[in-house]
Formats: sequence, structure tokens, C-alpha cells
Amino acid sequence: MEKYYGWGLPADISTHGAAIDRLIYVLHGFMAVLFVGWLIFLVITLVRFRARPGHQAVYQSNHFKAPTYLEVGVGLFEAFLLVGFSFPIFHQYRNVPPPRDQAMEVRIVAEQFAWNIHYPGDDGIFGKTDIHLISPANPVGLDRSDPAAKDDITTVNQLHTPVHKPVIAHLSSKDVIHSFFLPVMRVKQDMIPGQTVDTWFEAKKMGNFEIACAQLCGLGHYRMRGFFIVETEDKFKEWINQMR
Amino acid sequence: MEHATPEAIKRHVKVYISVFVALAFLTVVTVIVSYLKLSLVYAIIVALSIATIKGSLVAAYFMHLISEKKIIFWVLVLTLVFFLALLITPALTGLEIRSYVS
Amino acid sequence: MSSLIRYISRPHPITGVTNAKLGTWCFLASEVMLFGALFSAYILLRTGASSWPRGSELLSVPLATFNTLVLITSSVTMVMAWASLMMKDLSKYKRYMGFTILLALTFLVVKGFEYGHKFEHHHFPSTSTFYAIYFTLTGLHGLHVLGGVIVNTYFLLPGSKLWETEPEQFTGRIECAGLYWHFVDLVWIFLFPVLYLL
Amino acid sequence: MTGEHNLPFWRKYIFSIDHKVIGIQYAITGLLFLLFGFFLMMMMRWQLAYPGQPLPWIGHLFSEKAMLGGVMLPEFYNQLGAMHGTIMVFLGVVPLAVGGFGNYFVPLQIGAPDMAFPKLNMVSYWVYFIGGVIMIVSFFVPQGAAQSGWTSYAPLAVIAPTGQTLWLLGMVCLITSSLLGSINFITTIVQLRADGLSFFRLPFFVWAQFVTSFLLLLAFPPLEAAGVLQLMDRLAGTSFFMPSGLVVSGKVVEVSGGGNPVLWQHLFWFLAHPEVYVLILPAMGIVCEIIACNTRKPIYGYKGMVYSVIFIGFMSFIVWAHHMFLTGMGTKMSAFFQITTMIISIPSVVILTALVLSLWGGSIRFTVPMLFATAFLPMFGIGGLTGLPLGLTASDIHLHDTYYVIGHFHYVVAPGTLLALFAGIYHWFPKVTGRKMSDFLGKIHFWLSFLLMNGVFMPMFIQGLAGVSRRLWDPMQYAHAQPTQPLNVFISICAWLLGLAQIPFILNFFWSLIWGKKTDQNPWQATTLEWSAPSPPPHGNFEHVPVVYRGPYEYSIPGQRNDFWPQAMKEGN
Repeated sequence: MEKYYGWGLPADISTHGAAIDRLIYVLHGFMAVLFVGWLIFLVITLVRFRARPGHQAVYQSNHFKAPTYLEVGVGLFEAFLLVGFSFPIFHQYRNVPPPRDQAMEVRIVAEQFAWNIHYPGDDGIFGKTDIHLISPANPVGLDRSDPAAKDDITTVNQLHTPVHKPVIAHLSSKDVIHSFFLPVMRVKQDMIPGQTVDTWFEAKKMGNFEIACAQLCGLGHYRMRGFFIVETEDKFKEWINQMR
Repeated sequence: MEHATPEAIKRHVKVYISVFVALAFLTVVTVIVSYLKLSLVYAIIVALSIATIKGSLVAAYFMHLISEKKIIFWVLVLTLVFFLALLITPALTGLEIRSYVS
Repeated sequence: MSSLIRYISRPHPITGVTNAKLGTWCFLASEVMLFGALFSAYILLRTGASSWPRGSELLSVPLATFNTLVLITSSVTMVMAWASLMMKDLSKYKRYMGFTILLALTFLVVKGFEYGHKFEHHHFPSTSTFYAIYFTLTGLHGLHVLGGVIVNTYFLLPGSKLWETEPEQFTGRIECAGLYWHFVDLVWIFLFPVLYLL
Repeated sequence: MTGEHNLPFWRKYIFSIDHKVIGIQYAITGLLFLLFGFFLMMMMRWQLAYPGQPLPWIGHLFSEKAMLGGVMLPEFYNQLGAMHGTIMVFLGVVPLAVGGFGNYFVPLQIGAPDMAFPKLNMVSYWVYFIGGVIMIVSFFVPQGAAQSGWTSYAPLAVIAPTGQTLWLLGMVCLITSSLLGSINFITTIVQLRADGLSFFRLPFFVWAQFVTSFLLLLAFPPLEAAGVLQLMDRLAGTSFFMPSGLVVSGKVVEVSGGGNPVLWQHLFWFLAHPEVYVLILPAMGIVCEIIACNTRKPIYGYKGMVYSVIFIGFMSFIVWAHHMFLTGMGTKMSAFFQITTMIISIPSVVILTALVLSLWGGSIRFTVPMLFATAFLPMFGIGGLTGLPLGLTASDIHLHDTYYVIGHFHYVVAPGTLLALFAGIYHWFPKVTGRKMSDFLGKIHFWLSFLLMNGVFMPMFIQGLAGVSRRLWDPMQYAHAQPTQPLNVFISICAWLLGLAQIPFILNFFWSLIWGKKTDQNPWQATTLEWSAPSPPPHGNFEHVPVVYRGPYEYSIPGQRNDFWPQAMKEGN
């Protein structure tokens, strides 16, 4: 079995995650170079100018040009990071959803301390929901009298998606703020009660992964683990039919 | 307001009275306008403009800002900048939250 | 002890203000941010709301107009109290200060009637977001008025003894109390249209 | 000078209006709270290292509602987490850095006899004290203290048990205290500087405190407002932060609705980001003083540093939403906040560079305070650099709310600010007590603390990159967190050893108080005004009203007999 997790970034199975990872690597390379270079300078300075008999401090220090260049350089590099990486990546992540006709849509409704996954079924339309219908057997409050709800499927903590297919997830919360986090997908989005926010992703590998909650949501925050299973289209359909 | 002679103070008193009259007048105006049933946008513009004028009168004359020292202005300008940032930014970010659910 | 500290009664030669005046303005700056945050909350909640009532449909505009005039008048009497001290007339000061306090109390009594009326009709902060923000903003403003009443009463009665020993310092204190009082008035000038008229 | 010595004990030491006594009160209370907050963390580290195992000995001291059979319950873990953050930030570091150091040394460094409003100063300490008491009492109410994180995000905090109400009341006290304090500082620094002490002759420490005071003055009120709104939500049933249609534990919540949870975050972070600079700026100020004194040369680019610190203060008000990138914020607003976040990093780089370049050409005495101050530089560097991936939305997607964040801000405030605060204690102890602290114990304290702090916080970056979320009672629940579990054990051991490493400091503190070597009024041969006053300074501070003739860091002037030229000394020496 492939090793997904370790010390450092988890494996990335998303189509968009490589860009994020690249930014993280570039950033850490930049930070390492800057810090190590600077640390060497610091150590040399500390040794060279230590107090010792016969050594005197100099009153008028020269005006150094190098630090100014360094500061300007850091500023320019940060501008480059913004324009070259962060803006385009985040724009893609936030503003460019996959076409709805090619994507699978799913609603994810978080609660203390579980993920309710709502699939629209074959018609692709989510049935109406009503908070007054919520019960242990019907965690999202699906209105079964709505024709669109007939083929809808809800699961708890089981998010299955087909591989190589874009998924649009409509995220909301029933009670407090949760944060939908798929470590291997480089997806994280707060779920604010009273609002629906969308996120999307496409898996390029199959496997059993997990959903984590990234925002403190109460005493069960630590165990708000969901299962994120990426499988072939056929297996996915089979699973859906099973769930019916 | 300089530490002035009794005569100067007496002049100030006259200013205070006229400011008071202006404030009372503007209060009545803003209430009358509110009965005109303007559309919300115009109502907001008119009411807040009048309130700003009234507020400025109070600040300028009763609080003596019109002749206040520079140091006070610096404190207030700084405050005003952050005040405005605080006032509008949350609402702006709120408008940007998006969902594609129909 | 405190005589070691400079610029208590006389202004600093460079900044041109006394310690108390600068301190008061700093305090008012923080108050601006306090009310700024509440107004910001108001804007965010209102722009995000699906519907929002016009204040005049739920609240009594005549009472609030009356209260606005009361507060404006109290601002004038307050500044007159200070002007009286500048003209070295303590008894006139006391008269104006007394008026200011009476007007502030009038404001609070009217406010109390308004609240009582709302409670009678079972309108509470929990009724709707409009009432929530109405009660919070006016309640906090009311507390500020109450604070002003306490401060002004102190300066009317025991605090005025300072006039005999340090008239300049006392006048400065009244100016600062006045700044606070005008600020409370100023907040109301904005609260009135925002809550009652729009 | 005056009748101070005739005052009864309780007026002289308890309800004192002398800025020095108040400063000491703040510092001692702050240090005790730091220790207390650290204890909370050391208990949490047991649960993180050995999840679900009973905490030896200590676990049985607690009630069954906190530690069931010695095993920490998740509720209690959340309480410890929330209160650790609150106590460290609001009751520990700020009171020590601003209340303690600021109160004691700002008037001394500007040549003032006291703060501008001594009684207000006393009130602000006691309001802070009441706030602290409320926070501690909150542990003993039914269902314990606040448990929704130090950020108290709504709606979780709104539906939380009673402890949260006390947290809010405590915060209102702490905020009020800071507001009163900041008014006092601003007025004091503007009005009471000694003759000749122009703004550009102020020690950098005073500048840092000055900017800090503005941050406190203007950033804290919005949190006070937010606290009032959350209190209304909890007590009066309003729904400022409660949207319509909430269903908690299967039951529809009966509130009017229409609120917005993100509103809390805006108001909270409008304070809490400037608050980060409230934590760090005084530390920079202390470090600057110590570096100037121990390199025996003027600070490099003093004016540049002053402009930078003002600029940081200004910018810190318009970066707050970078804590909220993942709340659903769009690209326009997030672009704005990313840009401001990148801009604010530049003046920090300028200050850090100036401090390092100040070492160049010096004659560096490695005294204990200097060791701490030197260590501050790379530690703050790491803290600052690791802020970059969090300030860019794209990398923040993965790193948001992971241990990476914890590592980042702890590097800023623990090995950063705390080392600087220790430096300050060692540096100014002779001024406050007239005695020096032990070098030997000080060096032990320094090396152990320095190494162990890195042992605690460095592995957190690895955990964060692995995606381990914050505030997990049991990290072993997640497959992606399990491989990093050995790091948790390592971190915990380092944390406990770090606790032990504070014993030399505590011993040193009390030992030196009584038996430390007596010093004259200027043992470090420093230039700033506080060293022209007797040690400890009497009531009123100075024997003669000081007059300032030059800038703050006139060291090693060629042709002078001594290598330092105090600000208040008229003639050459």
C-alpha cells in the first residue's frame, strides 16, 4: 500500500494541489536561504566583534548598502510570490468552478461531530430540506415528499467520489463553525452556519483517505473524522445503488 | 479655544447659542424628511448628511475642535482612518461570500 | 506628591494642551472605535439581512426627537457651565451644571418609558436583530449618559471644592467633562437617524 | 521628596499610585500568570504525548468532571487550551511587557517623576487584577472555564457553558484596564518628557511602548464591543452571531436568527492582530536597549527603526482578515489583505536588520541579558518567516489551523517575546532592586530555555505540514496525524524540561533579591535616563530634575574618557 502520510506534506492526489505544494516548497526554500545566510552573518558578527582586551567599538558605523538591497529584494520577491503564485492559485481555487454538467455535485452539512453527505441522486437535483424534519434517521432534514428528493442519498461520514471527475461540494453547517479539510486534496474551507460556501476538487488517484475537521467545534472536535473514498466510476455507482 | 478674556468668552457664548439653534433646526428637518417616505438610498444619504453636519457642529464648536491643537488632530485623524476601515471592511468581505447553489 | 507632575493645570508649551485634555481625547478616540465596531456590526447585519424594518415603523419618533432636543440643550448648558467658569462665576456654573444633569436625567427617564413601552408589547432584544441592535446601542449609550450624570454630579457637588484652591485645574476638568458630554451627544446625533429614521 | 514614606503599608505597596510599585505589581502578577498558563500547557502536553492515559499523580488531584480516573477529558482539554491562550496573552505577556516594563521604565526613561495620571494607573492595575481573578474563578463554575479556544468563535462560544460568560466579563475588565493604561502611556510620553528630550532622542523602548499604546487604545474597543454583543447573545437571547436555522444536537435553536458568525471574527481579529504587535513591539524595544548597551555603540539606523515601528503600528490595523482567508472570503478582499500582510513584513525586516547590523563594529559583552537579547533575533526571524506561508492564501489553504500556525506564533511570542522579557528582567533587575542577578544561574537558565524552546516549537512545523489540526484532544484519531506522534512525545518532554529549566530563574530571582551583589546606579554603564536615577529610584524618581542633551545611544564616542555618554550629562567625560 502506498504511504500517504509522514513527516511533512501528505501525498497529493488532487489535480490542483501541485501548484499549492510548489508554492510551499518555493517558500520554504526562500525562507531557508534567507535564514541560513542571515544566521551565518549573525554568528560571524558575534564572534568577530566579541568584547576582548584591546578591542574597541566603532562609534560611526558605515552606512551599509547591502541591507537596503536585501530589503528591496525581499519585498520584490514577496510581490512575485503574490502575483506569480498566490493570486492565480487562489483565483483558480475560489473563482473557477468546473462546469456543472461535467461535475458531480454533493452537499456536505457538518454538525457536532459528523459530516452529513447529501448526494442529489440520478436527477442531479437536491431535494428540499427543512430544519424541522431533522431527526437521527434524517440528519439533513430531507423532505421526502419533494419529487426531487426521491432519489437523494444521505450518508454520515462517508464521502465517496469517482476518480478523475470534478466534484463540487456545497458546504454548510447545522450548528457551529467547522472546517472541511481533505489533507491529501489540499482542500480546506470553513463551514459557517447560515451560509453555503462552495469548494471543488478532482482526485487523480484512488484510495481510502479521510476528512478532518480543522476548526475547533466542541469537545468532540478530535473525533470528527470522516472517510473520503476515491474509487472508479463503476464502483462508485455500485456503492450509490447499495446506499439506496 | 484660547484662554481668553471675558469679552471673548461672551462672543463664544453667542456662537454656542447659534449652534444650538442650528442643531435644533436640523433635528426638525431630518424628522420632517423622514416623513416624506423617500426611497431607502436617498433617505440614508439625507439623514446621514444631516447627522454629519450636526456632529461636525458639535465637534467644532462645543468641543472646540475648530481651534484645537495639532496633537489632538493627529490622534483623531488616526482614529478616523481605522474607524472607517473597521466600518466598511466587514460588510465588504461579507458581500463576497459566494455559492453556486441556485 | 502630584505636584511633581507637570502640565496638570497649565498646557504644555509645545503641545499646547494639558495632560487631562490629551488623556480625554485619547479616551474619546477609543470610544469612537467602540461605537465604530457596533455601527460596523449594524451595517454587516443589515446588509446581510433578508428584510429590515424601518425604525419609524417600530419606534416612537416623537419621543426620540424630544430626547434629541433634550440632549442638544444639555450640550449647550454644559458648554455654558464651562464658559461661566472661564468668566470666574462659580454660582452661574453651578446653575448650568445643574441644568445639564437635570436634562440628562430627563433623557434617561424618557428612554426608560420607551423601554418600558417596548417590554409591555413583548419586544425584547431577543425579538429580532433590529431590536437586538436597538437595545444594545441605546443601552450602551444610556450607560454613557448615566456615567456623564455621575461625573457631572461629582463636579457639581464635592468636586467643585477644587475651585477654591486650583481654579485653573478645575476649569480644565470641566472642559474635559464637557468633551465627554458632547461626545455622548454626538453619538446620539448619529444613533437617532440610524435607528429611528432609516 | 514628599510625604510618601509616611503612608501606611496598604497605600504604599498595595493601593500605591507610584508607577514603580504598580509596575512591579504588574510584573509579578504577570509572571505568576505566565507560570500558571505554562502549567496548563504542561498538563495538555501529557494528553497529546500519551493520549487517553492517566496523568500520573497530578491527574488524581482533579475532580472526575475534569480528569476521569486521572485521564483528561476532552472538555477539560478544551478548557486548558482556551485558558492557556487567554492567560498567556492577556494576563501574562501584555501585563508583563506593557504593564510591568512599560510602567516602570517609560517614566524613568523620559525623565518623568511618575505617569501622567497616577490614580488611573492604580485603577488600571486593579481592574486587570479583577479580570485575572474572574478568569481563575471560571475554572470552578459548573462545567468549568471557557472551552471555545482563546478566539471564542461564535456560535460555539455562544452555546458554551457558563465559563464563557465569565471569560467575557474577564475580558471586559482586561480590555478596560489596557485602555486606561494606554491613555496614561500616550499622555505621559507626549507631555512629560524631560526638557531636551525630543521625540528623536527617545530610547527605542519608549517608541515601542508609544506605538503599542496606540494599538491598545484603538484596537481593543472593537473587542469590547464584540464582547458586549456576545454577552447579549448569551444572556439576553439576541442573535448577533447566531444565524437563522441552527440545529444543535438535533434540536432547532430558538433564536430570532439573522446574525452572522463571521462578524465575531472580524471584531475579534481587528483587535487580535494588532495584539500580536502589542506582544512583540515592547520586546523589540527591550532588545534594542540591551543591544545598544552591550555592543557599546550606537544603534544602526535608529531613525529607520522608529519609522518602521510607526509603520508597523499603522499597518497592523489593516491586516486582520488574513486570519479569515478560509471563511469564504472572495479573491478581491483576500488579495487586499495578502498585500497588506506582505507589506507589514518589510518594516519587521528593517528592524531586525538594523538590530543585527548594530552588532557589526561593536564590542559585544555577552552578559546574561545580552545572551537573551541575541537569541531573540533568530527566534523572531523564524517566527516572522514562517508567517509568510500563512499570509499567502494559496499556501494557507493547506496550513490554516494546523500546528504550523501554532509553531509560527509561538516562535514570535515564546522564544521571541519571552526571551526578550527575560532579557529585560536580567537587565533592569539592578535598577529595580539595587542588586545584580547571578550570572551563573542566568546562563544555565538561558541555554536550557533557548534549546528547549526550539525543541518544543520546531517539530510543530513538521506536524503542521503533515496537516495535523490544532486543538485535537487525541491526535491519534487521524491517520494523517499518526506518523507525527513521536514528535508529540518529543515536544512534550522538551516542554516539561523547559518547565524545570525555569527553576534556576526562580531561585536566582529570590536569591538575588536578598543576597545578590549590590550595584551602583549604573552597573551596565548605560546611557539612557533611567540609569541616572538611584537604584532603586525613590518616589519621584530623580534626585535632580533631569535635562537631556543628546540621543539615547551615545556609546564609544572617539576622544572621550568613558565609552558611554549619558543622556543627562551636560559636560563631556
